[in-house]
Amino acid sequence: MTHDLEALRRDVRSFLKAQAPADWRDASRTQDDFVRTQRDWFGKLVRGGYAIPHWPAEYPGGGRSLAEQKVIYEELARADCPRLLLSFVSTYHAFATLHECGNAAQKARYLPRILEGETWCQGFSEPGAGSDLAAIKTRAERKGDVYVINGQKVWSTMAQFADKCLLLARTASDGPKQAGITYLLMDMKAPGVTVRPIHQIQGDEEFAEIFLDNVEIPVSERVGEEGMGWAVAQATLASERGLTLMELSYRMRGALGRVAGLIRKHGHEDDRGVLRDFGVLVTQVDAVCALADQFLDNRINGIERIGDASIVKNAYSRALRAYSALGLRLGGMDEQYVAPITFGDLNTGNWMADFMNSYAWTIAGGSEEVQRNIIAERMLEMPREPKGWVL
Amino acid sequence: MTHDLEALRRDVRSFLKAQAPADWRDASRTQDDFVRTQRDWFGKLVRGGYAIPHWPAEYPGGGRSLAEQKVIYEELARADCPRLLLSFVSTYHAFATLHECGNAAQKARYLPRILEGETWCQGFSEPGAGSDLAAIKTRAERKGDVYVINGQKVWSTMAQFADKCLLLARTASDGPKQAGITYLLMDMKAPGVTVRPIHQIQGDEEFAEIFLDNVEIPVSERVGEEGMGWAVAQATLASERGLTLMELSYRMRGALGRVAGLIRKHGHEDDRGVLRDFGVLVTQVDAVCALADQFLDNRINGIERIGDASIVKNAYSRALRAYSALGLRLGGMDEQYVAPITFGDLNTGNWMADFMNSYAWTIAGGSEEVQRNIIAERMLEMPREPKGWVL
Amino acid sequence: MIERNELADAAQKAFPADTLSPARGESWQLAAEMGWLMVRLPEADGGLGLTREASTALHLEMGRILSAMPLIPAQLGLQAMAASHDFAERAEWLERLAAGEYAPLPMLEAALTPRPDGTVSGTISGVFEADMAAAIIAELPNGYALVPLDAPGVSIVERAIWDPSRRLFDVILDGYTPGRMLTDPAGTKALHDQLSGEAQLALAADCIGAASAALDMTIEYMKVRRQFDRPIALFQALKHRAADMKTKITVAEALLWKRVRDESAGVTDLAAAKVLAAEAFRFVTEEMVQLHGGIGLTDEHPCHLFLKRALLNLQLCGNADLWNERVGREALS
Amino acid sequence: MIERNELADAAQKAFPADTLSPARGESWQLAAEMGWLMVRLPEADGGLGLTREASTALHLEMGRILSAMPLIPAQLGLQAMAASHDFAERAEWLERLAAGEYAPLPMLEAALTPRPDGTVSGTISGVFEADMAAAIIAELPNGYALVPLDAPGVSIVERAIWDPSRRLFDVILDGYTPGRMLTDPAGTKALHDQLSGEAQLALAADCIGAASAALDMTIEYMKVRRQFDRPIALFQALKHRAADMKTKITVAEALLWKRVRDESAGVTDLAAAKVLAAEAFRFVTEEMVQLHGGIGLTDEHPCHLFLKRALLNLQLCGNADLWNERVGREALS
Repeated sequence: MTHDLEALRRDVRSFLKAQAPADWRDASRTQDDFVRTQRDWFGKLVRGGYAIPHWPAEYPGGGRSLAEQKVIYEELARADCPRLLLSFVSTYHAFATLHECGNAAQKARYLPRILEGETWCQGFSEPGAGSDLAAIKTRAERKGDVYVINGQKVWSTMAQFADKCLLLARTASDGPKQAGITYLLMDMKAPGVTVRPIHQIQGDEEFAEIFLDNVEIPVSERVGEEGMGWAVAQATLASERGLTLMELSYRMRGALGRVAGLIRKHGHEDDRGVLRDFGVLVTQVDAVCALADQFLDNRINGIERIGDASIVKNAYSRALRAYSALGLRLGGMDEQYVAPITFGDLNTGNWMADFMNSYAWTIAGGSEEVQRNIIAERMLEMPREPKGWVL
Repeated sequence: MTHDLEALRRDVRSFLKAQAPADWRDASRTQDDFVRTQRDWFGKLVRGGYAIPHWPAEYPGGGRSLAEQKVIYEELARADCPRLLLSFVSTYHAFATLHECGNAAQKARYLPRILEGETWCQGFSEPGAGSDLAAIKTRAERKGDVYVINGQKVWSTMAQFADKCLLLARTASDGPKQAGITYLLMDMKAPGVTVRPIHQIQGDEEFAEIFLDNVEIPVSERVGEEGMGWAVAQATLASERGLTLMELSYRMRGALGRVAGLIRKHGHEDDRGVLRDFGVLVTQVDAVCALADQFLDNRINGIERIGDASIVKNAYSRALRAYSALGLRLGGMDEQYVAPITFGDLNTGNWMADFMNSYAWTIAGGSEEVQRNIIAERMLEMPREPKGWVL
Repeated sequence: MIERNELADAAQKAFPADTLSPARGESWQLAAEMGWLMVRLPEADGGLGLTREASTALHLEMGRILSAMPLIPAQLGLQAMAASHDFAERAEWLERLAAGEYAPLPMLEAALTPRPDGTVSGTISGVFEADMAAAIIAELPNGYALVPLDAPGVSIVERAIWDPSRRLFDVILDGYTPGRMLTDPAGTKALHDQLSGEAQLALAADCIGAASAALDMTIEYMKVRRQFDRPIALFQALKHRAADMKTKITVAEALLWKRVRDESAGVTDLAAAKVLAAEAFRFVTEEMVQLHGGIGLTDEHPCHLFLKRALLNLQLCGNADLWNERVGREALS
Repeated sequence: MIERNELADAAQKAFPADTLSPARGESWQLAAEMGWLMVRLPEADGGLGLTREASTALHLEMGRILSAMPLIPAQLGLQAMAASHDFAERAEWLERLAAGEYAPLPMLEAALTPRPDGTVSGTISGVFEADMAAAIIAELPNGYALVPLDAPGVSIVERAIWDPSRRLFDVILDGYTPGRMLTDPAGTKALHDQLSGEAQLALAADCIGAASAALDMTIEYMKVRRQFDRPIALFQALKHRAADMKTKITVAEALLWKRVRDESAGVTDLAAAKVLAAEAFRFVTEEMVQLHGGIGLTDEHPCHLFLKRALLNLQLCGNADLWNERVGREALS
């Protein structure tokens, strides 16, 4: 087992040595360049057999154990390759949804296309719903063989480049809010779909809004039964198995050299306070790597506990904040001047951009507060507030 | 006005120069010595005319404006005299209660005795009630001309040395919990009163528990009507006009030299990190002094806002924590060995004792959380939780 | 106190809270009309002769609306001019500045090299809105000087900054021959200390005003924004964060006003007030972004304007690390 | 992993969580009977030959009950002895130590001066429970040595500490003539590094165990304690503090186990795990005191035992400032 993993590790390394793009940050200074770089790299990984290790063995490069997936992501982080952002929703969210809940026709139609580069986005969040996902308001009205959709989605990652969308819409509004939600596969080119990129405060455009104006979706594009979309959505959301946070933690560890570079650049090598602050950061990042490792090991060994994922998320997001805040502080006035950003990256060395980007991690995907509630209530078994005035 | 204040300041200074005890810390290494030092010092201040500046002019040394009181306390802090701990409840809480709500006989009987050194304690808090003062359970049962008291009080400052006690007890338990509370003046020598000092984790014994077993209090010792004690208690609690926090802030500023001493002792003069940390502390303490000043000035000018006091309290307690934590850190291993404590002092230079003592300030007199609620709800006008599940 | 409140009221009327970063040119004209450019100029020189408290009140109000006009560097420039009694063109320039011409003091350190031929070359950084300036007042190797921007060997170049509410330029000297000296070498140190202290107070006021506005906006948002079927202002954990924001601002503001009134405070004392105010501003804006959730991360919402101004203010005229170390060192001696 | 869990289970049975700091003598005897004194001793020497993971598990469990017995210094002493293959009395001493005699390694730096006559004078600090020790194993100027406490020129003096769960002594050398050397000068550095690293891991484990127990107690208390008509565990702001306590412990524990298993980790890497664990322990115990309210400030409640142990652990074998600086310096190079 361990032997096989080491063999895999050698294979991945030699693949990455030959194939990993060296100049991808320079080739990601605009959104268009970034998308091109992403598509190129995804294609290379598909051909190399490392793009979809979590898919079943019937797909080329699939059938890998979680332990093997971990090795692959460790090596991707170590080699400092581009993160697979553009294809993430396709290969994880869309795949898991279709694989677990889609019908045979849907699987046959869409899964192969993902490997050919068809990209998907997620139409879950809405303005006004925030962390309370079940509060969505977008309506889907059945008219013969189609659903007619009206509403608005937000925080849809890379929706402006997506071909398809995993859409949650409300087919009924009586009863508990989780009921009455239906899960649909939407063509992003369909009439009535308008996508508007969201300008982020650090200059990236990782997300978009989607406006839906009488968009028609054939009933055949529904996943699961009408009104049962909430359950399907759980499959979508559970598809990411902790690999991302491990990968990101290792990438941050690799990027500690950027902080060291600042210390040398500004001549702080003999400032004991700065050395201590750097030391604290190094230990914090090392610990987050250890935690992410342990989390995955526990999953591999089937001993994960409820709340573990929330701890990893909060620990990572705090470390990322600390990392970028120290860089911003040590960089001083230099960092206040605008410099080119790298699209889709978290540890770019553009410290203002990295600092502002770090907030996304305490807000997106369930805020820090929501994670704290999960840790307190589900892991530490502290009482939940009585129904009616509960978080 | 300003001229008069400066004249007062000169008078106080020359008084303190002649009378302030120089060796009071060495004379406060045990509780008994501390009490003796406190009594001596209070007597000197009474004779000097500076012990009760907030009392009416009919009492010697009384009739001072708040601005004048501020000058006196500034000078007491600057001269690093002992704090007036033992007589605090007598001269503030007991005085205000009797002055505002007591009858003529009670005033005539008790106020002069306070100047002669009779000390009072407060019997408000109870185990199980904590910050929720109205939740008290101690019972007072009327039997003819006396109330018979059963119950337990806790966190009563210096109760083991008190002659009299300001007692809250419950005469009725139906209706809202604030109703049914009666305010009584209890003789601490009465049969059935047992006092047990509380051993604090830093070695001080500033507080005590009071056990009440069929204690009889004459009805004539009731303040206000039966069941109206909650309103009387508000007079007690409002008696401290912000002078204490100003005095304590200035004392902490005076004690910054202790941190500087540690820096020199351990040879950190060239450690830029330590210098920065010290600088942050110095600014924090200076700012708390400025804040306490401003708070009193606003009171003097009649423009205090609801919540101001909570901000001062939280700011002071955080600064005190930061002060003692930095001392503890810089002191290193030395501080882990037990050294003599100074009873009744907050900035003693015994850093473990000071550090542990600093917690009392985030817990006692309404926890940090309670203050935050006041700031958020009353000052920032954020909504209060609906009745029934409210803090 | 009365003067301070009156100025604040007037400022709030002239620059209402709901318009952030109003157009630079119009703001400047309005400020000139209201006499703000000459607030600190002695009455003998035709100014209003008001105190530090008055200018602090104005800078605080201009912070509140994230003002785009360079009132702070302008006022520092005017003070430098007013203090330069031996400068031949003093009266003329005071009149021009009071009338609305702009001669700012740079807010960052310069890197200049004097040449044997008496010329100076290098870069003067931290000049706000230099494209509307007639001249700058800079500390050159041999003293403070008025440097007209149209003089030979002088050019300006904009340096794009993250903060969208202001614009920053470098002034490049390339073999510039200083004339128009405002100080002799002896007077330079005194003027430097005076201006440094004033700059710290002005920036601190900007921070406090902006932080207060950020808190107000955040609380309003929390009262309106609903999550899990109630306004987020009802969540105790979030309420407590608002209380801490208020506390930080109040503490920093108390120190600011105390130092403003303390004529004996040294540069380091005044810088301590700025550092505390800037750290409070930073804290408040970070919380602002968090408490706004996703929309705080989009440039359509003003959160980021506050955050970016806070982060730039932290760096102007010396950052927290520099001043905290000096505060510590002075308190040690 | 299995070995680690088995040891932890056994420890929890032998030392139940509800008895904090059980009597030193009985604990020691129990530990000796269970073979814990020889856990790390190679099987060839009659020990159990278990790994770092096993001893870490034990120290973690002993932290959980704020153990009063000096298992950590004893184990370090034993490891020093085991590593000293040229020491004539090695076999004899290993037997004695495995049987329950106590020869600790000091946990603080010594201040010793060698004299020209070959004697050594000075103070060896940080010797836990020296009154039950037959000897100590100390790093003298010319190498590690076994120093019997009844030897001429050797005396002990208790130094009262704040932490009531342990006792600390100085060993005073006054013209002591070292014999019984465990290392030659060449071997001293290697042994020093080995023991230093082991000490860091052991202390880190103590911190994690104790912090976990502190959190458990705090949560139980929060479920029971009522304020304003409901258990304080229902207040969101307080719940979130418990969640942060759990997070800090979990992060620090993850680093600890990773470093325990990483045979290539250097002393600084291991010390980093200790610093993080000790800071987590400190954080948790400060919160513990706060969340207990008033009773956390009385010495009748065990809160303060945890707090004081945390604060002492922070100082043993180098404090956070020292090691954070080294971590930073090494990461820079």
